[in-house]
Amino acid sequence: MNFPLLWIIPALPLAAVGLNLLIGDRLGKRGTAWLACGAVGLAFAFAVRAVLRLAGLPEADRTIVENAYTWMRVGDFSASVAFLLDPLSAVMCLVVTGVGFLIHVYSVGYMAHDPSFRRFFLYLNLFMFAMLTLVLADNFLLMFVGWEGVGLCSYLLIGFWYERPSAAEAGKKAFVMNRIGDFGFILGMLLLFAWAGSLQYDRLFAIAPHVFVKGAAAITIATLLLFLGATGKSAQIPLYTWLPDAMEGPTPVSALIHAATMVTAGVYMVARCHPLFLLAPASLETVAVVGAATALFAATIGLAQNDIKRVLAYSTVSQLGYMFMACGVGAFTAGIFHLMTHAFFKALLFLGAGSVIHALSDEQDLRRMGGLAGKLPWTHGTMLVATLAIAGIPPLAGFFSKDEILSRAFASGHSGVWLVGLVGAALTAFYMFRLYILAFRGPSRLSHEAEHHLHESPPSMIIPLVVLAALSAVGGLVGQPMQEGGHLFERWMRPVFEGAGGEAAAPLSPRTEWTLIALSVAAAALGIYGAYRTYLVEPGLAARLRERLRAFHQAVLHKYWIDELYDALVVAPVYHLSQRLWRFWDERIVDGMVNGVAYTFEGVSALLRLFQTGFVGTYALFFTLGVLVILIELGRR
Amino acid sequence: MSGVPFLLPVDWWALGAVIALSGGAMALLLLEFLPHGPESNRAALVSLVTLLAAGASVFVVRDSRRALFDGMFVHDGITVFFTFLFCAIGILSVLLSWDYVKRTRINRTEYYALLLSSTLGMVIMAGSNDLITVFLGLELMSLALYVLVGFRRSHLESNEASLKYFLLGAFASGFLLYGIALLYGATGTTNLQKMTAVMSDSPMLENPLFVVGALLLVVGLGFKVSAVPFHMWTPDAYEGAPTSVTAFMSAGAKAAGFAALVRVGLSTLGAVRTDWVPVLSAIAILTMTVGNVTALLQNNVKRMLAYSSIAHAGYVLVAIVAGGRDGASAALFYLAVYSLMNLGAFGILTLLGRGTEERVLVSDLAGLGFRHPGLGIAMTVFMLALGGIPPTAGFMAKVYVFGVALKAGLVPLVIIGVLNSVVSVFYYLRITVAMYMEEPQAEPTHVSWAVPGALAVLAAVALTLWWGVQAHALLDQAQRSVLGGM
Amino acid sequence: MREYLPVLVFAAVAVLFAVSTIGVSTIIVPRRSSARKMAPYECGVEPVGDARQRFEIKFYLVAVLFILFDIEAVFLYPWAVAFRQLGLYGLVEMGLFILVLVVGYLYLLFKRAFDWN
Amino acid sequence: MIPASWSLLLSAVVFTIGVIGVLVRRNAIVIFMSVELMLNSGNLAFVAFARQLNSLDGQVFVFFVMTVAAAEVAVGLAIIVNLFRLRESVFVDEINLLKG
Repeated sequence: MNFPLLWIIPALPLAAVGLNLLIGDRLGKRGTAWLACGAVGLAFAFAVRAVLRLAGLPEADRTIVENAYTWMRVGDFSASVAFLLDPLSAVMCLVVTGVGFLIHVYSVGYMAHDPSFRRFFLYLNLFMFAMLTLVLADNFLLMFVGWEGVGLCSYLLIGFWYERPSAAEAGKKAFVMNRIGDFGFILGMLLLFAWAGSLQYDRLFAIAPHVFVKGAAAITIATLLLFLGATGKSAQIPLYTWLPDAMEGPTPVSALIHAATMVTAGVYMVARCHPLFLLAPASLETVAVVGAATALFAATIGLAQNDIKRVLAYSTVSQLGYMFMACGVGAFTAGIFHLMTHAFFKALLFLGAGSVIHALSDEQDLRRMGGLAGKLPWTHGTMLVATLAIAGIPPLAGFFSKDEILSRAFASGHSGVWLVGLVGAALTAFYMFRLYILAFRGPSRLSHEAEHHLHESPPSMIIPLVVLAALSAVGGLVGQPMQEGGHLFERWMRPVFEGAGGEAAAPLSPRTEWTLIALSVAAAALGIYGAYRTYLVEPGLAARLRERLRAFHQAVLHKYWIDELYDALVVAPVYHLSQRLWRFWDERIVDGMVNGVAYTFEGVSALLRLFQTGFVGTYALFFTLGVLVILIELGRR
Repeated sequence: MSGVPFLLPVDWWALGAVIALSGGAMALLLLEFLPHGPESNRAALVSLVTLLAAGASVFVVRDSRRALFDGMFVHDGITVFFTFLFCAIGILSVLLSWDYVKRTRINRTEYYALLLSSTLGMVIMAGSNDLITVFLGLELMSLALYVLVGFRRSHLESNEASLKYFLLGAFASGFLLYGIALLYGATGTTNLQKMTAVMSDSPMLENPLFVVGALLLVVGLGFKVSAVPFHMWTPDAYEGAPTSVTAFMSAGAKAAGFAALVRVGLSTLGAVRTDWVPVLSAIAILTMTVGNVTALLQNNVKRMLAYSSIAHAGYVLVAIVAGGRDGASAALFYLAVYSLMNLGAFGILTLLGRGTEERVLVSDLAGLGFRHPGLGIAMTVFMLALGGIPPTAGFMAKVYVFGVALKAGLVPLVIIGVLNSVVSVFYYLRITVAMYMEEPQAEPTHVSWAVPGALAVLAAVALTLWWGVQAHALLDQAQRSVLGGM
Repeated sequence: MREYLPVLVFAAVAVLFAVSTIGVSTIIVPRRSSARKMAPYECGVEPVGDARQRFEIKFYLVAVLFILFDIEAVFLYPWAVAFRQLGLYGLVEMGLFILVLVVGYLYLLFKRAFDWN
Repeated sequence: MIPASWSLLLSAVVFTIGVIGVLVRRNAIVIFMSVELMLNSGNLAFVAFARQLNSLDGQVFVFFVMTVAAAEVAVGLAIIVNLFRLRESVFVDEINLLKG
């Protein structure tokens, strides 16, 4: 076959959905599992095949467009189901199908005892279909189809255990925030269409420089609206609070949708639209600042969360901030690189957390864990790899991608952004090791009940963990810094981002580069050391601190005085700040704002209902007034 | 006229729908007196055959163009498109009514006779090229609907709904008639073609008779399509009417009103478009916003969908404001899609409940998605389509309408439209959430399954999805219809 | 004055018709009086008592049916005036018009709308 | 001869009276009569214009409007009578089961 059969990649999960609907009740659990995993696995195989074919093309021609079906064509407006495979969508496609496949396999074990097993895989496959459509689309309209589809599935899966009121509530919240984002996305899309006359990427990007002056208000507005869409989907300030709440969904869902794939759709979209964003420097700057702010902000809040999944959720928000930061400074390659590595280690972290939760009979509170290292050896080992990777310890994957973002930010002259990123990196290391230590080290704080049922997870859950751990460990090697002509990943991406401004920034001297690397490793090490001191060597230090402050003399004389000073000056304030930020900012301001919008609409709705009195006289009166008003208006003219 | 002793053969076919529908209605009136029981299917069958015959006869001459009766009635693309649409709406409504009227004990021959008369009125409205015929068609449609709305005579709500609809409808007719009178006075004719010709000779913008007349005409038609602020009858009438009638009128009456507006917009008003854009834009904005926002807090699904239908009228108005052939074809496209998904949604409501009880509160839908998966999926499809979420036809319809409006430079209108469609998803999804994520509080709602009703819903689902992925087929049709207009 | 002769003839016929019908009916009518027949208004209205009494709904029905059929006669006049120009076409059209009316009439007849009780 | 503008003015006055009648009266029958007034003011305007323009169209239109009005009466009275049977009242300010 000569053509790459792109359409079959999203079609496979869709077919599985159809089969599941039609004959799912006759298949039984085992059959359903095979069907769902098989479809995604096959999709992965097709994706690999297509990417290999793509790699076989000369660098300049690495774009495959496949028009599967013309939706409608009206004059110069055409909408078609066309798929695009270029290095960018290839990476996304591989990540989505690959990580997706592993998570599907994992879910077979994780959801084994759930009565809604079939419904779960139905939604999951539907999600894969939508996500692949989003990633492979060759125009905005089709991307929007996927965009809405993943949103819908996310909503369905957050509320999967709808008997819990909190789950239903969380689903609603996610929905509201995503709608606000969607509003931006649709509007941006329509404006682009109105001004540039096309929604197809290549045509749009080709026309854009001729239609828009660089920095013009029009393109700035359009890109900012698109970015609003991205903040909704990718949980950035100000639309991020839905993501931590989304942890009400089953853990594999958190891993797949709310860590590895769907939430990165916003980053993908910004990267995909880089020709437009490059025309609007102000928008790009906004992306960088919002990304940096979110990265730091979410990291701070992550310091004090006690629910294992919520820590990971804030961490995801923070890491997504890094990706936007990269895009904002023009380092799109670095952003996508981090997207990929993050997909590996964050999926692993969530699956590991899921394994812990599974082992502890649904316990999620870090305060009731501890000392699990020996009891869950596989989970522990893989989690440790992931934690090191996200903390940015070389040579694990997270190190390469995060370091690249930071150095690019520095190189492009955004030293403020760089500094924020560096502090964020230290905080990341801190809270991740806090999580690791509280869960796996120290004395066991398990309830008797949980202790009794403690067990390592089944192989169907462990194998994906191991595979992901391997990827987290070596996945970054495709992007070793300081190579002649750019590293492997960069060379792969070059056809897409060629000519992107930030990519061409003057390379740093090796000395500066080494200094930056050293600094970021130092930041990570500092964070790890802090966590180690606070939670392992002196457990309960933070809690005891307040009593001790009264007897400051004694504290000074104490042999660990330096630790306590550190604690008093850094850890305790940060801890309190973190708590306060979470309670005040998240729950009052952000949620308040979103609720405020909802209340406003409801208020207006209630008001409008008052007009509807049920009396014919009122209706006739409004009718007549309407006529009179229009009459006067026409008469004035 | 003596030169045309009889109509030409093609003219007979072109009038086929009108002839068939009048014949069917009259036959039903007489059939009432042949013996039949309360469970008789005869009337429904006769109406079905009539509607099929009407559609088929138009199909025969779908490509011919004719002016009939001295130019009062035209047979052109728009007429053909709408006649098909009205026959389809009629057929689906008959199928939905089939068992609904039996269980609510209103299975009378007159019900179907009125349904056919009303459809006849719609067809006449769509084909009329003269304000006299517009008025007659509109009244024929409306008078039958007033009675249909109040068809559950012993039911307080039904009667109240029909009273309100009737009084306000007659009130609006008064405005419409006076508007036509003024237009006649200003231009000396009631024929739309001649009127346009007169206007091109002497601009009428300064003539107060013309301006006021045109305004009153728009108001009268605006009432039928429930444009704000002439919409207030809509929720009450829709809620009180028998659900099958609500389904029929929400699709048919609205489409008929817009058919007339499209025709007027393409000819008479089209010539003075620029002066109307601000006014019509304001009406469109109000219509979308008031409809959607008021729907947010409704607990009765019928009432919620009534407000939603107001909002959809707003979207169509956006297409009308955009004007021209593009605007007209967008309006046609949107109306066809809208009719389908709305009929489907109301159609599902006709299946709910046992005997004469009505189970149309949002809470009545709780858990329905699991107890009746087919029904749940169908309702979800309609809600997604109404909310404009891909890949349903509702999405393509919105995209096209907004695209056309953008091309016409109506950016603020589009922004408000998009914002509105975002808001609307909240209440549409509320229904889905109730079906899939809530447990019934009281006795679960009984579903009165019936083959014809289920068939109608199935057809609506299939077409909603089909036109979602195969949008260009319908769109081509809409465009060719407008191009073939006279 | 000759042109006024038809008027005279017409007046004479009218008077003759009126007188003869009343005269013939006084001669041949059977006389069986009842209380209701002796009332000033023979249509069911009470002549004494509160004027704001309720009418029987049947009156409305008759009145409405009368208006409906009466108004249709209006269409016969223009047709009659232009009968020669319209020719067969007009005749067929009017036939259809009457047909519709007849269907309505039959409906009412079968519905027993014309039965007073 | 009376100028057409006078008849037109009269028709406008009658129309306004009709509208005001609909707005201020509470008896459904009286409201309906006011609506009939509006329709007849339209008729008056048609006749006036027809005379002014020397065209028959307007007068023909009046026939149709009268027919429609008669049909409207039939339907309207039926609805109002049914209303009275159910509620023993024809006052529209007592009827608001459906609202909000």
